[in-house]
Amino acid sequence: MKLIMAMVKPFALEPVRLALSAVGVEGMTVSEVRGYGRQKGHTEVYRGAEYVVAFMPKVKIETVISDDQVDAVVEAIRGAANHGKIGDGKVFVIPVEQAVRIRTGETGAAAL
Amino acid sequence: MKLIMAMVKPFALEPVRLALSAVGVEGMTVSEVRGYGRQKGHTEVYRGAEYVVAFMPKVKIETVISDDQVDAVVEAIRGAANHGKIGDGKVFVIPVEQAVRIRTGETGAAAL
Amino acid sequence: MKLIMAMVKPFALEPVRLALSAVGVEGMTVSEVRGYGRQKGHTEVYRGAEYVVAFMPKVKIETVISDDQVDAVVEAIRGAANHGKIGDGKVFVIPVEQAVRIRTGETGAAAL
Amino acid sequence: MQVDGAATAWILTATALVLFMTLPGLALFYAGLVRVKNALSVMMHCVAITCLISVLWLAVGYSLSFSGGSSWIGDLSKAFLLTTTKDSVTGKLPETVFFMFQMTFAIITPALIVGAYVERIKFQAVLMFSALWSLIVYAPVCHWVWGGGWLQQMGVMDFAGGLVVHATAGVGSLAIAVLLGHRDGFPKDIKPPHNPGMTMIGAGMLWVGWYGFNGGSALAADGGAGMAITVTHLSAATAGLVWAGLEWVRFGKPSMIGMVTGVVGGLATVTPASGFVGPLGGVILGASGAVVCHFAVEFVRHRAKVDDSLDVFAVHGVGGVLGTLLAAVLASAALGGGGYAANAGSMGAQLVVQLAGIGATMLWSAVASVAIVLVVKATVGLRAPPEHVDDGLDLTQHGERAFTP
Amino acid sequence: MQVDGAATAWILTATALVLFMTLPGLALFYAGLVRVKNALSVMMHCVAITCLISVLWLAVGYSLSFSGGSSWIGDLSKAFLLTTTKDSVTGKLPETVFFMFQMTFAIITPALIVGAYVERIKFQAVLMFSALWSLIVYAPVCHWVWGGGWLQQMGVMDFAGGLVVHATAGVGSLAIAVLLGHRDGFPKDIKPPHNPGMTMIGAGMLWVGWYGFNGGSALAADGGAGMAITVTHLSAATAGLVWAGLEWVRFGKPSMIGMVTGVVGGLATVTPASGFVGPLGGVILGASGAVVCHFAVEFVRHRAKVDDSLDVFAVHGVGGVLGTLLAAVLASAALGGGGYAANAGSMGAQLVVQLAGIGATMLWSAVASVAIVLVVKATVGLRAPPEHVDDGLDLTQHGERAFTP
Amino acid sequence: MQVDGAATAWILTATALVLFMTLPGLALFYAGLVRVKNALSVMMHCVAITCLISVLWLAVGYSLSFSGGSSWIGDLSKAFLLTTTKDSVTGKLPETVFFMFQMTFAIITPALIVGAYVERIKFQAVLMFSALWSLIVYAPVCHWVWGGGWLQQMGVMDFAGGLVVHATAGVGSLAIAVLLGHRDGFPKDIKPPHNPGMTMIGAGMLWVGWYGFNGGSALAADGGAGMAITVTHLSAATAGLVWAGLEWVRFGKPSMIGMVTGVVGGLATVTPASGFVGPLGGVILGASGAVVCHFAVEFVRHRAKVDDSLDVFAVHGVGGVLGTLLAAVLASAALGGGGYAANAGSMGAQLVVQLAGIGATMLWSAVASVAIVLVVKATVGLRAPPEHVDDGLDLTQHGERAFTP
Ligand SMILES: Nc1ncnc2c1ncn2[C@@H]1O[C@H](COP(=O)(O)OP(=O)(O)O)[C@@H](O)[C@H]1O
Ligand SMILES: Nc1ncnc2c1ncn2[C@@H]1O[C@H](COP(=O)(O)OP(=O)(O)O)[C@@H](O)[C@H]1O
Ligand SMILES: Nc1ncnc2c1ncn2[C@@H]1O[C@H](COP(=O)(O)OP(=O)(O)O)[C@@H](O)[C@H]1O
Repeated sequence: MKLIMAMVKPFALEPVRLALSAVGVEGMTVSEVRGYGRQKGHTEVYRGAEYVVAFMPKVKIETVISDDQVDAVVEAIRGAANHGKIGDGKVFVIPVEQAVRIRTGETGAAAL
Repeated sequence: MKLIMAMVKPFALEPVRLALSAVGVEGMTVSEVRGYGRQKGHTEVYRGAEYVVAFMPKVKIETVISDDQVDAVVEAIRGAANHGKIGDGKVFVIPVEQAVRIRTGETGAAAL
Repeated sequence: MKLIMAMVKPFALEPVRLALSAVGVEGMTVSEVRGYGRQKGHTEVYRGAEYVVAFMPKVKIETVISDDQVDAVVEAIRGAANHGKIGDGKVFVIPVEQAVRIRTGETGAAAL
Repeated sequence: MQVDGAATAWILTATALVLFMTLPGLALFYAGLVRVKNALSVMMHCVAITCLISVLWLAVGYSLSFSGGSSWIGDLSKAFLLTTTKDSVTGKLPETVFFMFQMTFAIITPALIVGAYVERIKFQAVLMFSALWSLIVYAPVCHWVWGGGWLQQMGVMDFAGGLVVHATAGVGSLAIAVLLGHRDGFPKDIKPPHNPGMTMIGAGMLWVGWYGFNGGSALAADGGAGMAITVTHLSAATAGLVWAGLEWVRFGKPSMIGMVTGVVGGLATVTPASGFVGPLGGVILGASGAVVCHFAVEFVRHRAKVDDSLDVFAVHGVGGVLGTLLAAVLASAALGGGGYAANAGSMGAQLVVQLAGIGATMLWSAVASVAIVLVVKATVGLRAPPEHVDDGLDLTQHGERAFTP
Repeated sequence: MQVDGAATAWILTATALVLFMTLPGLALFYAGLVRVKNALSVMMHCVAITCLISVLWLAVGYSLSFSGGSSWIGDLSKAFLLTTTKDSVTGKLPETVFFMFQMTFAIITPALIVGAYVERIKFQAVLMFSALWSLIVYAPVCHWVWGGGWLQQMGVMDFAGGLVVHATAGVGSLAIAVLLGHRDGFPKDIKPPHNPGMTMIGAGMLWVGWYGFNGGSALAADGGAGMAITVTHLSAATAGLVWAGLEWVRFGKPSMIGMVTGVVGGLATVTPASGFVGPLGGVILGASGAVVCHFAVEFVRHRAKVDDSLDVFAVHGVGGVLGTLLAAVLASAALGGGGYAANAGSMGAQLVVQLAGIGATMLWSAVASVAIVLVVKATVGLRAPPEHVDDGLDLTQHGERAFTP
Repeated sequence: MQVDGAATAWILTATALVLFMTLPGLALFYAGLVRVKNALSVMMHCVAITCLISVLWLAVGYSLSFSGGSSWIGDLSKAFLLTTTKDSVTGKLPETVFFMFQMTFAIITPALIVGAYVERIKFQAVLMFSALWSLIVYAPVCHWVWGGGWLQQMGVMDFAGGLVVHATAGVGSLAIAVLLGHRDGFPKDIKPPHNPGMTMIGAGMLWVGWYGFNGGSALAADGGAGMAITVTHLSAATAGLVWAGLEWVRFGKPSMIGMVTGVVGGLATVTPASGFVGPLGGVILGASGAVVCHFAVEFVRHRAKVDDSLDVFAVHGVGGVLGTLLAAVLASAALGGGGYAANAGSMGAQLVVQLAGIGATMLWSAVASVAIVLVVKATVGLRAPPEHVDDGLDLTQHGERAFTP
């Protein structure tokens, strides 16, 4: 199993969710985060003073999937979140050793 | 070492924290997240319009533990967060290569 | 590649960001979290009643880097976030199998 | 005529109350209903309209509305208040007090329209539309109904702005909503109100401020003002209950947003009638306003498929028109009302006058609003670019964010 | 009698101020103190009570309180205000203004009780309890003290509602808190206020609105109203300092929640006395109110172990009773007060009357509140199901969430 | 003299409005501009100052300001209002009403200074500084200008507090900001306002409340009050537009924070002049106030490098002084103003008097404020320890947090 961790622009969340559903991903967890990368943040001006805001609002999507889904999932995320603009985000793949469904105690792929 | 990442219902946080303490877990990190799984979200109606809210509020608990604690920890979380209801959540186990305590520089199990 | 996950005090975010930039880290993601460890939380008193607040506000910094950067990065974080005080935080190192830049499709180190 | 100190004291207060309705009342009411990325832009619209219309009101708006002039529009004899001093008197009030009280109405009317175009409009368009609309729609209609114009001469009953405020704003909202186009994802994939608590605070302020709006329209501190706030309050309360009840029956749960929407619908509905009806009239206005506006919201959204995003037409426009009609019925002395204008005389005759008022107001508002929107579109442009909409108007149009951790 | 325009202007304003205390004042004050998952439900309680009680007040509440009737309760001669017109007069005011001013008191009293049952009650129970309570507890006590009833005949001193508002609400809170049961985890594992800033905004609004509450109770725009707001303000300010000081000494830090709780305690305490005492009386009322309420909070929670969740009894009930007693002392002309009612005459005699008022009010409130709660429990039910409590009342009872990112 | 009921009704209201400016208005305006970890501490400062100054005002502040005394300071004949009753009269008002109205000015003046020292001050220092400052700076200057003192005898024009409120607070802010030192990271690495929406709500409340501030300063419900709120409003509106326009031109985007800062700057600027000028005077005051304050903000921050964190000097101090000067020009009857004080007589003579007033007020405020800050520093200490600053004043000084999930 793998944890797919994707940071995308907030308005890309809905398209990504739909794309993931379409490739059979049935669970995911989302958090509001702030990110920094090529897109370097920006400057806000309040009362004439410049404030360097290093981080841009992003959404982090985490979904644990079985090994054979990895390519499809990464492709689905790319397809839905890619606007060809700096700051569109990244996808990371992290190994997962076990998954357990709290309610039933099911483990492994059955728990996803 | 393993990172235990559990998504549970918000009101289960306190019981899980106590259960983890009881099995000797001494550190953890919690974030407010939104989740999606078997429990498909819900529909909210404002002024007669239906809004599909795909995600339910969840709490993500992350704790890094030593390898030999894994079973006890997963069991503790299950015990505290299981209400036999859809949406009770999941636990994932992810390998961790190193842990460092910032204050002292201790590493490995000593840093947990 | 590794995912460096560091939980630090909120006011340490800015120094850590600068320290990471200095060692060549070009992307990171930050979330507001609550943590629990040696620093056990605290008691708040409202209208004479004690409320045990188990968790302290922390910032979680996640950055995926290449393997050879690990030591430098951990050192940079320690240097910037260490105040010799309980609750200064921890750094965890987690293996990452793949990274993809959504915009370009670049993978691996090129995507970081 | 002699200034009446008590009336002055109350209208000074009422003026503060009506300003309070816009800032921060309406700003909060509306901001809570949009997504967080556009919350500040909505507030900014309300503040900017307040500033802009105030200065325009001084320059020409007040004069066009309330100077003698013709039956159709005032003249410029009161422009910039050049001839008004501390000692100028209008009715029982210092003219400055009357000027200010009326100004707060001139402010809130275009501010109501903000609800139609949130989350996708260019800021320039807000400014240009509001300024033109205030002069071309609000000032003439105000003159017709309250400034000695033809509708007033016919004896139209509009105590505090069913026509002047709510019907004009409602129709203007429909016009700009249609021409601007809907929000992305409308009607199926839009997001719920980001902060209903904010909307509640705003609704509470609107309710309190409406005492000044309707009670102040008596232009005196007397039983007329007392009866106006009584019927106003009862309409609001009844409408809140009815709207929540409808939700309970239809959707299984009464929501807070629903209840406060009902309250605002009840307030809009009672407005034109608030000086003419009795307490039970207030209850009837509230109940009917809640039912009619409740279904109007769904009609506009699901049938007409117009994205008048925060339901300005369905709540204010429909409520204001309904109240203007019902005023002619409930004013009947037999029903506890205060009776009819001398030059109308009977319920039937009054109804005809009211219909004329409604027709003329809506027609003029529609024609002129469409024209104004087209001019704005052709000049500064109407819709913010898609990237601005995606990233939110707060950051892209104003460089600010609603919350920084 | 002739209507007094100045009094009318001020009471119109005072009415707006007291409505403002409930909406959005009290709604914010309370919502900030609960967990975020129940914040909207608390606001909803306040809005719904406002709507419901307003309509009931028109129907029968006002008539039961203020029509002639017996010493125990009014009759239905003023039901639905059927005989009230613009020109009806009560004292120096248009009757509609008196009706509305008193209505805002009738609204806020059951709304105060919201603090007792937050985070676990069914919405149906809120509605049914508040409606019955308003008619069975509030209306009679209001009649006894202000409507010409037996306590007024005895010369009881309750200027703005120490008995009528605070004692009744306090005792009602205790009753429903006991019968409803405590929040899960009480007293050890409950969560801190989710948004103290919200509570501060509410407290500020309550403070400002209380000028209308106590100052308006003079029913005139004169030195009596001026002295009432003076002592009211000084009591609030003193109580805020004293409460924060107690926290500083006892817990090492003065908290904002503590200071504003003190302010509200001082306001409740001064209320019954606010028309009878001088400035130093206000200071004394504030200081004693802060000390007594401060320890009463802990007594109720830790000794009596009653989960009157937001301390309605300890702050409002205890403060109101204390102020009612102290009024009899501080009204003494020797202490700068305004002297005694003719039919009491001396401090001792007045104290006896005050004690009678307190005893009767608390006894009736207790008996009737318990009975009402039992009826509610037996019919619509009292406590929300555990899953609703777990997931929060906002989502489960109203289908809404306080914040959507 | 006879009490004027209408004036009393209006000043009761105005008193509520000015209290509302501080609580919750200013508390929100300021709290939105700091980081979230210090938001409650700012609110706490405002609440604590309100409580503390109220009690001090009763004790000696009012007497030092408004009892006979010398040209320099009042005496203690009115201390604790021992000789004031319901029936005492000041001008056309009950003395209690005058006392309360003036008290709200005494409260907001040191509360304005909060903006200078946010995010780093010890709470003890806030209390001690504010108390001493109120007695040593505010009371004497108030006596000079409004209490029959030497500036009033010279005929200085300060209708509602350009000198008494804004110049004193501005200079006091500069003094404490310099001696306290800047926030960590100033000027390059400071964080943006955490919640601009909160600041907007506060600004809206300040605007509405300012009707009471300036309109109430007429101490009557008449055309003078009407003209005062007219010019006040127009100055605010104009200044909002001008400030936003400057931002649009200079930085590419008009911000909401910018527009409401302009509004507040316009309000501060018009304050001293608001009883003397005509509507166009209001527009001129607003426009000039916005331009001058806008650049003053940058001057203080970037040139003088003083961390007067929320720009109290640049907005209030500079605005108040500018308005005090312009009052002497725009009061000219030729320019639509109300003419000059008898003992000044001409624009030139008046300008000299105004300059004397400005010089004396600023000098005394500077000298005394510095002395007070040094005493505070030497006794309870000024700056919170670095760990407190790092972790935020909310948690470390008050044990509270702005939000608990
Ligand atoms: N190395 C990294 N580790 C963790 N998160 C990253 C990393 N690089 C980028 N991110 C996340 O991805 C987001 C987009 O990255 P950015 O470099 O701006 O986009 P792009 O690659 O499309 O130009 C960032 O805001 C951050 O949240
Ligand atoms: N595959 C997954 N990857 C990441 N998070 C998941 C995944 N599946 C579920 N979750 C998280 O767990 C929560 C509960 O999942 P759900 O399927 O609703 O519960 P249950 O398994 O108890 O029916 C979700 O809301 C989501 O936050
Ligand atoms: N085992 C752990 N797993 C996950 N997060 C942890 C763990 N231990 C500590 N943390 C995080 O690190 C923060 C600091 O830990 P703490 O033990 O208080 O600090 P220190 O090690 O400096 O004394 C915690 O608040 C928590 O967010």
